[in-house]
Amino acid sequence: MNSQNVFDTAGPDGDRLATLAWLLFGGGLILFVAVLGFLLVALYGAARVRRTLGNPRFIVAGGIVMPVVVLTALLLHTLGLARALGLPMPGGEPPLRIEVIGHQFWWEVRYPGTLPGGGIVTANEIRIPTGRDVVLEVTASDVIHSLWIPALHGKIDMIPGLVNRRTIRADRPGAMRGQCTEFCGTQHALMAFMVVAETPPAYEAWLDRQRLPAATPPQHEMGRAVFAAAGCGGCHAVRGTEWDARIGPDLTALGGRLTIGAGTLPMNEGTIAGWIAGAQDLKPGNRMPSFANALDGPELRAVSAWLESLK
Amino acid sequence: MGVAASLLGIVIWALHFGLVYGGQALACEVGRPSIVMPLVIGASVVALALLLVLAVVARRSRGGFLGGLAVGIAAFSALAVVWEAAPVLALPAC
Amino acid sequence: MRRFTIIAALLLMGCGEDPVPTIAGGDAAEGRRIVAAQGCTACHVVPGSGAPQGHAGPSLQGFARRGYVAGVLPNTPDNLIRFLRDPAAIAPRTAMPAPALDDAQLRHVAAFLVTLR
Amino acid sequence: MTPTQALPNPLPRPEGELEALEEVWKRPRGWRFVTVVNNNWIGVLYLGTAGLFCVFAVILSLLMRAQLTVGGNDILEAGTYNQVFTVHGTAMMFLFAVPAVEALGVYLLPAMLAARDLPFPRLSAYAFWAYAIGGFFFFLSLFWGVAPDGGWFMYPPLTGKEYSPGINADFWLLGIGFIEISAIAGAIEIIVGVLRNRPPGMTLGRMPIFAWAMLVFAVMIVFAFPAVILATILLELERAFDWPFFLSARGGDPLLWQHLFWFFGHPEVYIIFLPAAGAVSMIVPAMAGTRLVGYGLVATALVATGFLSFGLWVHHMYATGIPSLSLAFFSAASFAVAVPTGVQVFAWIATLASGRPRMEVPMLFVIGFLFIFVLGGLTGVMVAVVPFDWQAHDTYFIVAHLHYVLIGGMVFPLLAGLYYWAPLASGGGLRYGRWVFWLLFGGVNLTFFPMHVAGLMGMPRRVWTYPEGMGLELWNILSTIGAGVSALGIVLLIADLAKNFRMSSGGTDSNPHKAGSLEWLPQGNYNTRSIPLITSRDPLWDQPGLAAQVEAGQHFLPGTVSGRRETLVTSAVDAAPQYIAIVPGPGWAHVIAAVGTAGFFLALTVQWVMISAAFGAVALAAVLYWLWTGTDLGPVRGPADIGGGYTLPLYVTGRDNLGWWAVVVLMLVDGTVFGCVAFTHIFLWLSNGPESWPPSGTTLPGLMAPAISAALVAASAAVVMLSDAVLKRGGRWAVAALLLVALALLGAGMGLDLQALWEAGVRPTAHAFGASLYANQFWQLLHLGIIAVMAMYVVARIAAGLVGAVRRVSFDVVRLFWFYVVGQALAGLALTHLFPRGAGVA
Repeated sequence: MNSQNVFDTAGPDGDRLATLAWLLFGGGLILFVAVLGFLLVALYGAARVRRTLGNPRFIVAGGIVMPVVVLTALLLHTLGLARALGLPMPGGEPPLRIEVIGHQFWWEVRYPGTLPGGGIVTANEIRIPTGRDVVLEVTASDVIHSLWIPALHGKIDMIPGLVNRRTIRADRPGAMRGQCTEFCGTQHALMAFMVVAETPPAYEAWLDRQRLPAATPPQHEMGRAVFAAAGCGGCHAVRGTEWDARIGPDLTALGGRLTIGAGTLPMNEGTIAGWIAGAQDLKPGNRMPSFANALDGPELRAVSAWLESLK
Repeated sequence: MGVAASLLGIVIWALHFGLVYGGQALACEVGRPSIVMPLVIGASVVALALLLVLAVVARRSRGGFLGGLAVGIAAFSALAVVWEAAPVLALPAC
Repeated sequence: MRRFTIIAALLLMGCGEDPVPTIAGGDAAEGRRIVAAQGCTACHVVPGSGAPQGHAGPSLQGFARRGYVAGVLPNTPDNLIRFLRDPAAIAPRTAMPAPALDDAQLRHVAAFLVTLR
Repeated sequence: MTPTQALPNPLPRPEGELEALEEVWKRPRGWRFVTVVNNNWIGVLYLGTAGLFCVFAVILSLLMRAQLTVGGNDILEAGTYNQVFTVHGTAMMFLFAVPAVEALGVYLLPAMLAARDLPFPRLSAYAFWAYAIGGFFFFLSLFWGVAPDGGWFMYPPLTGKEYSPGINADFWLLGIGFIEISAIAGAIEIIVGVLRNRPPGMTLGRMPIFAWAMLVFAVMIVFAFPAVILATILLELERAFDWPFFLSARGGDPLLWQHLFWFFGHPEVYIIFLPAAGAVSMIVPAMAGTRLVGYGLVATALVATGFLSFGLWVHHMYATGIPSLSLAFFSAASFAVAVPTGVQVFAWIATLASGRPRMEVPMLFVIGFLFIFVLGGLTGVMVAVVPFDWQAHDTYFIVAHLHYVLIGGMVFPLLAGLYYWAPLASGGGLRYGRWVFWLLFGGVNLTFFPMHVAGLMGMPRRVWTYPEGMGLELWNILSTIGAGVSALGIVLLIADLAKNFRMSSGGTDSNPHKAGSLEWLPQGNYNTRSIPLITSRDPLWDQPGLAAQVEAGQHFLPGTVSGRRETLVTSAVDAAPQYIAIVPGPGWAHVIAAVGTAGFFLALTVQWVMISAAFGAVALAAVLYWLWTGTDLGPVRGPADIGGGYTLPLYVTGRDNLGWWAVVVLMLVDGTVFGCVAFTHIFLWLSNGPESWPPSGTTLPGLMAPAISAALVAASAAVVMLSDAVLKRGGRWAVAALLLVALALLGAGMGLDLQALWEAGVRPTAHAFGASLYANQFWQLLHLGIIAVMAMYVVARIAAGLVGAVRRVSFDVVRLFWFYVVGQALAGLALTHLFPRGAGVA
């Protein structure tokens, strides 16, 4: 699940890029061996062969003709590939649109049109259906970030004031890791996310769950009260409650996500508690304060239990 | 002939590069993608013709070392011009 | 080579002086894996695992030498497992939520913890 | 040619000739050593300082490797790690790589060209001191925790005031200031030196390849550095005065920085590589004992690499969302630049094949260079392929690639050069070369090869840690071990230098490698006793007895004719003798100027404005003193016989004068900066869209005011022309008065434009439109200030009787620059007032 390997692909474009990489490595290896072979012959070869290599025509053949032929072929191949990468899936549904906004140091993910007059908002996790083109519309709220899901496609930068698009498609269900690849400040290293590809019915079911507002059964009333008293709603939104701030991630379905802290830790009640208590220990420099001094033990357990129950 | 001729190849390449890159960016910005292909091909044909003339003149003038340098630079420039123009045949303008 | 063997043997004997404690049905290696997968480092410094390391809870460095679990129960394997199963039942004011682990997993975790000397 | 026949000067030489030469070129002793200006001493100091900074930066890299050995390590915390990698990258690029190759040129060129010295020794000494002082403080910033932490590429908005509120980013922006100054000073020195200080007979076609490489290197600096100069000015203006060039909310564009930075940053790689390649082209023939095969091809390849490398800056921006056709242009341009590099590699192989290579230490490093560099070049072609780069970009694959290219392409040739040329600077050679080579060759490959794998397994760059479970552990451990091995190699290299390197000019055997180029002639502080007449590309092979002739004083200018330091100036293409230039000797002025310059920038960083101004004033005063006493000495004596039937003047004015050439190069630098100002304006216009440029609510002043401004500015040039005519007829006070009038006209023209813009309500802080216009104003007013200083300087010299109808180099230089400033001002007016108006396209 933690794989971020370029060759561990999950979709057609990822496959194409992996194939391209192998092609380049193969070609590069041949050229490397050839050049070193020439060098060895030049140093230790038979006198007759060395005389051939010592001719200026050898420079023209090896230094001009060979690279021109090889690189022209590579250029044509690349151009063909560049076309293929942009093509929509033949006969497929219209692409699904998902907006991803980079923040220092987390990802806001929006699904426009999934709710009347808006869409569900999650964080640090992109859920997509398999077998369908998905257009990621990416931008950033503060500094430049870059979105990279090596299993599916290459990077696309998230630049404030600019919306970039990258079309991805997963063929097979599964979870894969992605990460920010443009240096974005102190905790650039801890700005990861998960992509979960699911079969279309499973995806629809997930979407339906996400559409529901947050519920607070009686056993979690205390957690909700702690959330209110600690001022968490000053930064976070929980749909179905009075809190609608957009500074930090939307917590409506926090417990259903795979990680907390943008890929820093696995998601469970314990790590939620640890994150709330010591966000600055776990990821120094991120914008969430540590609440260890503000909450006592039972309060911390109550609020993390409530948040964990939101799925 | 001489130093100026050698530098001329560079100038032709630079103008071609600026025109192709800048022209494409401008055409896309103002919403006229259709002019990109004729612009790039036209500029490339003109650049290649100029480079050819330059190389022929430099060769005929027996400019010695600098003449050879002029021909070589024209050749490298021509290669760059051809390669840089090639993508316009394969990719959408904007 | 022979000198090497002797040194190695001495080193092994050194380890042997302090028998590695065990808990029936618990596998320390598996426990270490669970601790990592569960993200216990969110609150505890765990020897041998890297950042991120939280300080909301006590460090687990030298846990096996600690006298009490949560300052309440004598540090025996059974008490440790009891505490891990539901910390608040033992220490009502604790900040530690109950880990979502079954009994077998808790045994592994405990087996790992008692190796931390 | 037999030794006695047709040599420029006959034997025996007059008594005392050599002693007089030695006396004039004597090195200052004791604590006065800091006043030394001789390029062979400054070159060694320069190289040593660059090496020291390299070691500092290597120490930082070891810290990083230690931190990354295992995932989740906590040797360095995130904030510290970011400072460490930023300083490592910045120092390696700006404080090591460029200065080191520049130093190599400063050290070797006079010897290779058999020149007494390069034309502006004080300029290179000044550049060295400014760089050395500034560089030390740059490293010290780490200890105060104020080192820059935004990456060596410094992308805004992360490096803008909002996200980098401390002075860390300012340390980078201003710290780079003196590196820029010293790089450009060095470039001027090298361009003019290579073109005008060659020995008679060394036509362009007979220049050593290293001189070709340095010439291309210096020309590239002239065109590449202006982009980063402007970029740093713009970002500092944004940080200090809130002019929004890069803030999208107010019409700026973060990508503007990336275009400017990489327009510098990509050629930078070749700026570093070409001199190293030039060095290899000198070492390979000497080690193989044969001529370089394909000299013309190699020279052409150097020039082609130089200019083609300007066409691929977007290569670093493939993921920024630029349309795929534009990316493909740059991808193709990246392919094109690979070809001339291939030509050089095959030329070296052909040369080795046609000779009898000796496996000495320099040769080992050359082979190591070929191995590492070819691998780095191949991964370079890979990342030129857009879709592959989308995966590799900003991962450890790139870290591996760039270190293969830079260590292979620059460090190994530099070490080959160190072991090859050490006998030139040191009495004895170095001894531990083979061990150093194998440790470094093994260490570098072990460090960086695994990074290719780590990158493809998903390890991004610039991360202070990585999680377990991504499979990165093995590769990182290997890299750290490799770093340790490399460090051992470096320690051994330092030991070798400490034990076996003793600075002296020349050993007993002046040509230990039996090479063919002129630096292996017998050397003194004055370089060669006499300046040889050259008839081939490999004079020491083709002109038997040359060393003895030169040593005996049988070639040109065997002594000093004026009793001062002199160097022979020849024509740029054919190297025909033109005149004897007097060059300055040791002095304090340039040292004080360097301290002032470094102090100016450093004090500005910590916002001590008054202290900074004081330092600036000291620097300016020192520079003026140095110009006053060291330049435009006038015809101190009449034409002198240098031998071979040449009687040359010691003073020329006009286009043949070296100062004129230096100003022309400076104008190219300035013009390129202005070109970048125009690019900024046009780029932001494109990025905002024509309809919001100017933004609604902002209007430009009417055309009347700029028209008057243009007329005043143009009139200023006309008055300068008039003053030239008056000077020719021997006028003195009238010239001074006319210059002051011209200055007033220029000032009035520029002031009027500024006032009109302000009164029309355009403000630099409101929107990028205003910021861009005021950036143009800033650049023009900076030139007004420079012209004001220049004009007052000439007026003062007129008053002192140091400028007249004959002695007029100062005047000519100022006049030339004045015309440039006027032309630039007119272009600036057109950019401000005509461009957006005329651009109602679509």
